[in-house]
Amino acid sequence: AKEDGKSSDSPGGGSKTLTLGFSQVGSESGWRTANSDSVKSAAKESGYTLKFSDAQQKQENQISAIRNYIAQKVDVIAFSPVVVTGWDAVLKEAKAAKIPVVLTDRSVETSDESLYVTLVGSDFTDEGRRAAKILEKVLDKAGHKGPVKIAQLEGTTGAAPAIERAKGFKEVMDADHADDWKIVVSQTGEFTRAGGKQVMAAFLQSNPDINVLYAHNDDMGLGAIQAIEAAGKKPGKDILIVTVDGVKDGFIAMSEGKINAIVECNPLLGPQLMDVVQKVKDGEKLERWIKTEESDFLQDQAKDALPSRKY
Amino acid sequence: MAEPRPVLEMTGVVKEFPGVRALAGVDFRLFPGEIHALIGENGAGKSTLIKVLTGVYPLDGGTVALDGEPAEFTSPLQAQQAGISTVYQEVNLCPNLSVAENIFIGREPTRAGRIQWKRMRKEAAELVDRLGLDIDVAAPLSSYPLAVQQLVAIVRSVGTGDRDAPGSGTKVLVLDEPTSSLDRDEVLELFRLMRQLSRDGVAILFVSHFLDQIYEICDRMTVLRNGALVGEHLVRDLDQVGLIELMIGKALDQLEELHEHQLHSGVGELLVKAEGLGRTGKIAPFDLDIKKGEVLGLAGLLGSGRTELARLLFGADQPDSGTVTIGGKQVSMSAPNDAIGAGVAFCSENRKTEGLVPDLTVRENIILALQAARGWTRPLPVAQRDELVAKYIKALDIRPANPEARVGQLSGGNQQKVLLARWLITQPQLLILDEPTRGIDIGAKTEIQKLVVSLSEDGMSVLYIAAELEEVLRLSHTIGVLRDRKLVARLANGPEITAGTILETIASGAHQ
Amino acid sequence: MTTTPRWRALTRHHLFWPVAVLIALLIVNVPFTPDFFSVKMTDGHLYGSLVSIVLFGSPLILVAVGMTLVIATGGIDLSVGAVVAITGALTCSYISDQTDQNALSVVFLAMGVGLVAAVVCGLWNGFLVARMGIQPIIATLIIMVAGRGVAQLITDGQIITIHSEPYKLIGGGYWLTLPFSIFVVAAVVAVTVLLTRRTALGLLVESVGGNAEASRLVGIRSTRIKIMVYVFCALCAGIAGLMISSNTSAADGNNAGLWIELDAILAVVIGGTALTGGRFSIGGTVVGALVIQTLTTTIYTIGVPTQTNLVFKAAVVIVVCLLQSPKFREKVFGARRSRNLTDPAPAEPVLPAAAAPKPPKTSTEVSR
Amino acid sequence: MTATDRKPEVVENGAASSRATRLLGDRRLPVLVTAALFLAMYGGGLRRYANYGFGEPQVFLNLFIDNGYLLVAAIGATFVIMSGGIDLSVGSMIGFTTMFTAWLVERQGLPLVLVVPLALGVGAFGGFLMGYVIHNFEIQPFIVTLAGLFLFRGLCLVISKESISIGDASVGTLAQTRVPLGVGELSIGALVALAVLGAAYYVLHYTRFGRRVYAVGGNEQSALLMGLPMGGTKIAVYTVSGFCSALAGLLFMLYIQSGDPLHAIGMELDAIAAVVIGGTLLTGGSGYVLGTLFGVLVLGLIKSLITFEGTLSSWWTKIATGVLLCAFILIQRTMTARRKT
Ligand SMILES: Nc1ncnc2c1ncn2[C@@H]1O[C@H](COP(=O)(O)OP(=O)(O)OP(=O)(O)O)[C@@H](O)[C@H]1O
Ligand SMILES: Nc1ncnc2c1ncn2[C@@H]1O[C@H](COP(=O)(O)OP(=O)(O)OP(=O)(O)O)[C@@H](O)[C@H]1O
Ligand SMILES: [Mg+2]
Ligand SMILES: [Mg+2]
Repeated sequence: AKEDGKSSDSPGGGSKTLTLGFSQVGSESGWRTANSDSVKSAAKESGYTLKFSDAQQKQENQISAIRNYIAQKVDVIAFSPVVVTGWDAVLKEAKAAKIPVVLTDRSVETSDESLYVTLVGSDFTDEGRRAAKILEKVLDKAGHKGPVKIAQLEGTTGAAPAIERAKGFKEVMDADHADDWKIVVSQTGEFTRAGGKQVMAAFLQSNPDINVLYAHNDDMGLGAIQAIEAAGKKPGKDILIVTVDGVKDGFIAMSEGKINAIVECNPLLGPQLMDVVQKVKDGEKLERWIKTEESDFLQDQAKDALPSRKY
Repeated sequence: MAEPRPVLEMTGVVKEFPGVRALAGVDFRLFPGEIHALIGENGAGKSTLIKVLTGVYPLDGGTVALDGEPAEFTSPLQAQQAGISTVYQEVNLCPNLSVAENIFIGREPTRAGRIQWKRMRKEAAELVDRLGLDIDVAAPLSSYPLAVQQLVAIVRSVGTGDRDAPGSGTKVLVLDEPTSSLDRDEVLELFRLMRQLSRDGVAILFVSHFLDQIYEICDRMTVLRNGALVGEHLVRDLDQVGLIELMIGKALDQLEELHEHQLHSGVGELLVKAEGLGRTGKIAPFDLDIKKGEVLGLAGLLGSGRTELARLLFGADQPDSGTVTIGGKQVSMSAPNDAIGAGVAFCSENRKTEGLVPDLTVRENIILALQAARGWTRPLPVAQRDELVAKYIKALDIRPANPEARVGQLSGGNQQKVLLARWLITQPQLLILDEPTRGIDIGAKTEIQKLVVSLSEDGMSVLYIAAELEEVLRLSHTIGVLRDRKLVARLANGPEITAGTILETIASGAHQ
Repeated sequence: MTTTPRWRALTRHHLFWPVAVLIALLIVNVPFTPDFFSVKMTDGHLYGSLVSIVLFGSPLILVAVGMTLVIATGGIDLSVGAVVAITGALTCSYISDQTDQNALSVVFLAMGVGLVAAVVCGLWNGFLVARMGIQPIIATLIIMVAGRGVAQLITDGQIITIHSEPYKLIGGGYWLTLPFSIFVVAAVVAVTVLLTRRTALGLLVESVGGNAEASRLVGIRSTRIKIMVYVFCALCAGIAGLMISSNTSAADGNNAGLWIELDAILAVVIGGTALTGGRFSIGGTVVGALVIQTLTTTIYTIGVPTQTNLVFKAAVVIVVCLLQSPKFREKVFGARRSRNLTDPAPAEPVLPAAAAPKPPKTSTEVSR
Repeated sequence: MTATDRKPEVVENGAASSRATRLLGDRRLPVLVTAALFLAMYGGGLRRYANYGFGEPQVFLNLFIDNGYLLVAAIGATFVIMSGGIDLSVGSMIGFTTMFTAWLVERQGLPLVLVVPLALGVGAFGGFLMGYVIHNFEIQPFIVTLAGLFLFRGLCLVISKESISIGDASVGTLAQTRVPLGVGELSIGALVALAVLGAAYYVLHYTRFGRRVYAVGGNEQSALLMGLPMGGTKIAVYTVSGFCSALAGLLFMLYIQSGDPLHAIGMELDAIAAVVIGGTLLTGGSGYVLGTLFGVLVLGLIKSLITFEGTLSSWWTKIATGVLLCAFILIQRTMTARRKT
């Protein structure tokens, strides 16, 4: 292991710099990595000491990381919960140690509201709703007539974004388009390009008449585009595509006309988080939920937005 | 006087394996208190009969009755519970457990469900002592040589019966070649024990290829040939020649030949020279030289270190000290490859764990050593391979004579022959044979001994280890005597050397 | 049912049950995808479900073939998934750094770099298992854990997208109207079969797996052989890594080859190779991998709800294994032959034990 | 001369070297070495992170609190591995148990006292079924339990795709109860795990069943021929493992007070790794359950060290885990290596 020579200047809360313990979910996707990077660089800019740990998608790792932060007496703990449930015990310990907790990225279910100060993040269900709304626009633009046969590429089964993005989409669909929209096939593509490609290839065999694809993230959408092309169809024309996230490659595909719309889910929470941390430390009152700034993009905005995509 | 009721009666027993009819309607009876020999050539079906009886294999036909009641066992456990205790042909114990556990497992002394280790060790030590063994029963079984393991298996089978079901003592004791790697002393101890049991009314089924032993201990015998019953006799009614003829189905003449065999005198220059070779705790440093065409026999009692000596010469174990020179060149004995490269071959006594690869075919097992020596890039040409294999299957009379058969399915004796064939085709300069005739029938044994003689006549040196002193005496030019893991003497064989002389040498431990 | 000897010989063949299951699975698809078996020309190459099964199944076949040899020596290699990720990551990151991504020399060099990394992983595994004598499952676990980290380190945790037409060929392109990956797989399988059955390697591998101590005593250099099979397995995984990354023209250090080791082991076992080592069958493994890929495709096409995917997979795996088990067939289908005594070979007359056996107590004295 | 007086005396070797060889031959050596290495590693952590509070006794006790469920699962795996088998369904079974209990308690409103035995029963029955198939149809355990892995994970998702939070008061109190130990405190989960460890030790070393497990692992064929109830033992072993997995699931549920379909993915590998690191041979028949404890502690300590380091990025975490594991195994191996025989 490396030598942490200057370890003596920051143990405990005694010194001037603020120590933030941050427990990340893992590094399962580019989005997540961008998220981690953003937090790290923002912490550096703000001059905080960051204790970063990666839970490798395991809640138990995250819990023990938080326990360790408590033991190390950091000033603030922040984490992106792996799952929404089951945090009461460890958060109570944090509370007992008088360490404020900030959630990022998604919320937790808890019995006691005072266990965390605030949540900085987006709302997956809302993203689903936005996806359905923007699909309306896409259909309009394409001048689509007749029934809308949707194929849905879900994220990892059981993962919160996958469940909620499907839920939000369905909500709008059931409310406004109960008779003309229909999800004809839906399978998990595990949030990966390879998964998206394979599943889409199978969909195109069993349901050749699909005309819309809703993918829970860009990567699956990008994989699916390749499958669509291999089947001799034109993505973005024969099959309209709406995805969520907004990674750079997605924007490139959109600027090439292969994706019709992207619902952004912004990973660059770092600066916002550091703000919040500072405010927490200063004892300011905060909202329970600080939403990240996000927008939706259609094809014509792609070219302009592309240069500013950072991840 | 009315004929007593047999304790065990098998009628019309049939057992088929794919492509082989191992038992074709065999009848077999066993009376209380008798010692009954089951005799036949390798592959005749003896072990199969035993396994069918004890529920290892399901019956394909026929009936089994125990004490007049029909009985068909589906597992050895059931047979054991019904009072049939068995020592199977290969040592079937758990090498990872201690000796005491191997003896008692399944019926450990317990109090309130808790195993009483102390008591178990004590009782095990007593049982082992009854067979004249003095070993540490707490040590793992794998630290003992095969012969000791065989004795432990016997001790287990004659142990006190099931503790939880008093009165369920052994009615039938089945011993499948228990003596194949035992020395004379152990055999005598075993026989003493068998007699004692038979006096207590236990019926004993005894399999052995040593006809002398059968004549020594048995009352009656059943002879099998090719899976069929060829006769049931009182031992005193049939002499050895008649028995052999019954076994092989034709008249026999070769046996005499070997007894009259004269050692050839074509011993050449020095081939192998070991100096100060030794390994701590296994065998004391020894010097040894073997000349071209010489047969060097090793004599010693159980655990005297014969196998250890051979293993060092082969590089199977790494020596702590000493050097080996073969053909004038010093060979580093760090792995078997080195020895093999220098022309040494080693046929292990433990064919099951150190010899055969049971899943491979007879052909593959035979060519394995030769192929290993050639390296993987140079496979043996198909024609040459098939010819070699066919030649040795014939020469050693391996049955079934099918090179495609899986070795694991062969009878014990035939497996041993495959192992021999493997090393013979490598045409080594020094052939180390550790109990090569273990479990081999009388006909094949003579065959193999003749082979050893003719090989040595052709200039091959042989290091010959056998439990039977007579065998060593008959074949060797020189006899190395071991005692307590030390080479204590080297005797030049001659008419004045007898088993008695050797035993004396061992007892006195004198240097020559 | 006909039970002609020919039929019986057929059902005894070690590939019979895997192939039967494969065919059954393929047929299951037909009601859901009526033109499942049809293959048509699209854009100058063949297109259809069967083609996709082979195309998407290629990496699995490759990994499984390598795994077969490792398993035959009595080992196991959990690191293949990580090796897949490392190779893809290295290759793609190399290509993406170049100005002309379409240059053949660049692509070959990049693939070389990736495969060398794979070989290094294999050597390391082989070293730990064969030289250090560490149990394979734990030895390969090290790269399984650390390797994915290395892959992410290379890609910086991002997905590297490349735009290289020649590189796209190997895992996603077509040649002579067929997916190019078929040719790669065919070549690797052919080389493996030649390597193991035309030389003595197969025999030695089976011997080491069947009885390690006996193999040592016949002078087989099992250290060398084991290192070789781990390297070979890693190499296969490396090629699979190239294919996977080429298929989507992107390297995903996080997800490429995730859990492929389990599928590969499953394929090997369905193909009839025992995990305890010894006998192996490359043909069986290929069929096994196709069974798994077909199963995956079937799940996608027949509309299994996502949450029951795994239950469905479990059910199929259990059925396949049960069908392959002779014990099960015997118990359920009663395949056991009737135990009649047609010809008990009367042979020689049975001699009675001359009268009664002598009373045992007195006569067992033996003179010495 | 008789056979009796042939007691072998060790020939010409110094007492020191004989003690060394005896130690090297001792089967407990791997466990001892693992324990020693664990302590060394802990000492290293102490030196390095002393002023981060690593030295507090509670950090050590946290190893038990945070890995109690893993210990229980690994103990189950020890039985299976000791018998020469393998159980891949551990992680799924844990996930399933959390989901199943959460569903019963929260959605069906059953009281905990009823749910706990039910969950344990289901786990044991699942293990029994796998054992039954493995033994009766002679299918390789790897595959049967792999199917079990798929099945139980699938069943989790069938119950619900979303995680279920457990608000039940009794669960809450159980989860938060801490038993003071003077220098620190332990959770109920940790205590249960230690009790299971004790029970497993007793069963393996002082009951006939335990010895049969060793025998079957040593040589299955021999165990059968020795008249041991081989089938029964094998089935029992998988039942024990299923039971332990379910118990681990319950502890896990206490630990995180929720059920989630994706909980404990891949934990079977952690369990197996812990067992193997503890000196048990995967081929069966050799090892000690105490070794498993140290295996679990080592894995937990690696995790702790990495969080205390606190500067590692996601991938360096993985690499560091691998490197530490590797270093550990290599050192362990060199220390236990006997001369080649
Ligand atoms: N499991 C098996 N599968 C197939 N064939 C078998 C099997 N076991 C034994 N056989 C065959 O059955 C025949 C009888 O073998 P068995 O082991 O009973 O001989 P045996 O009389 O004990 O010989 P030996 O004296 O060599 O031990 C042999 O031809 C052998 O090849
Ligand atoms: N009381 C004993 N009787 C027999 N062997 C013992 C005894 N005590 C220890 N041994 C073991 O015997 C081994 C030496 O046996 P080795 O195999 O060389 O003997 P052997 O002369 O070949 O005997 P055999 O082949 O008849 O078993 C030693 O390693 C030792 O562990
Ligand atoms: Mg036999
Ligand atoms: Mg010997």
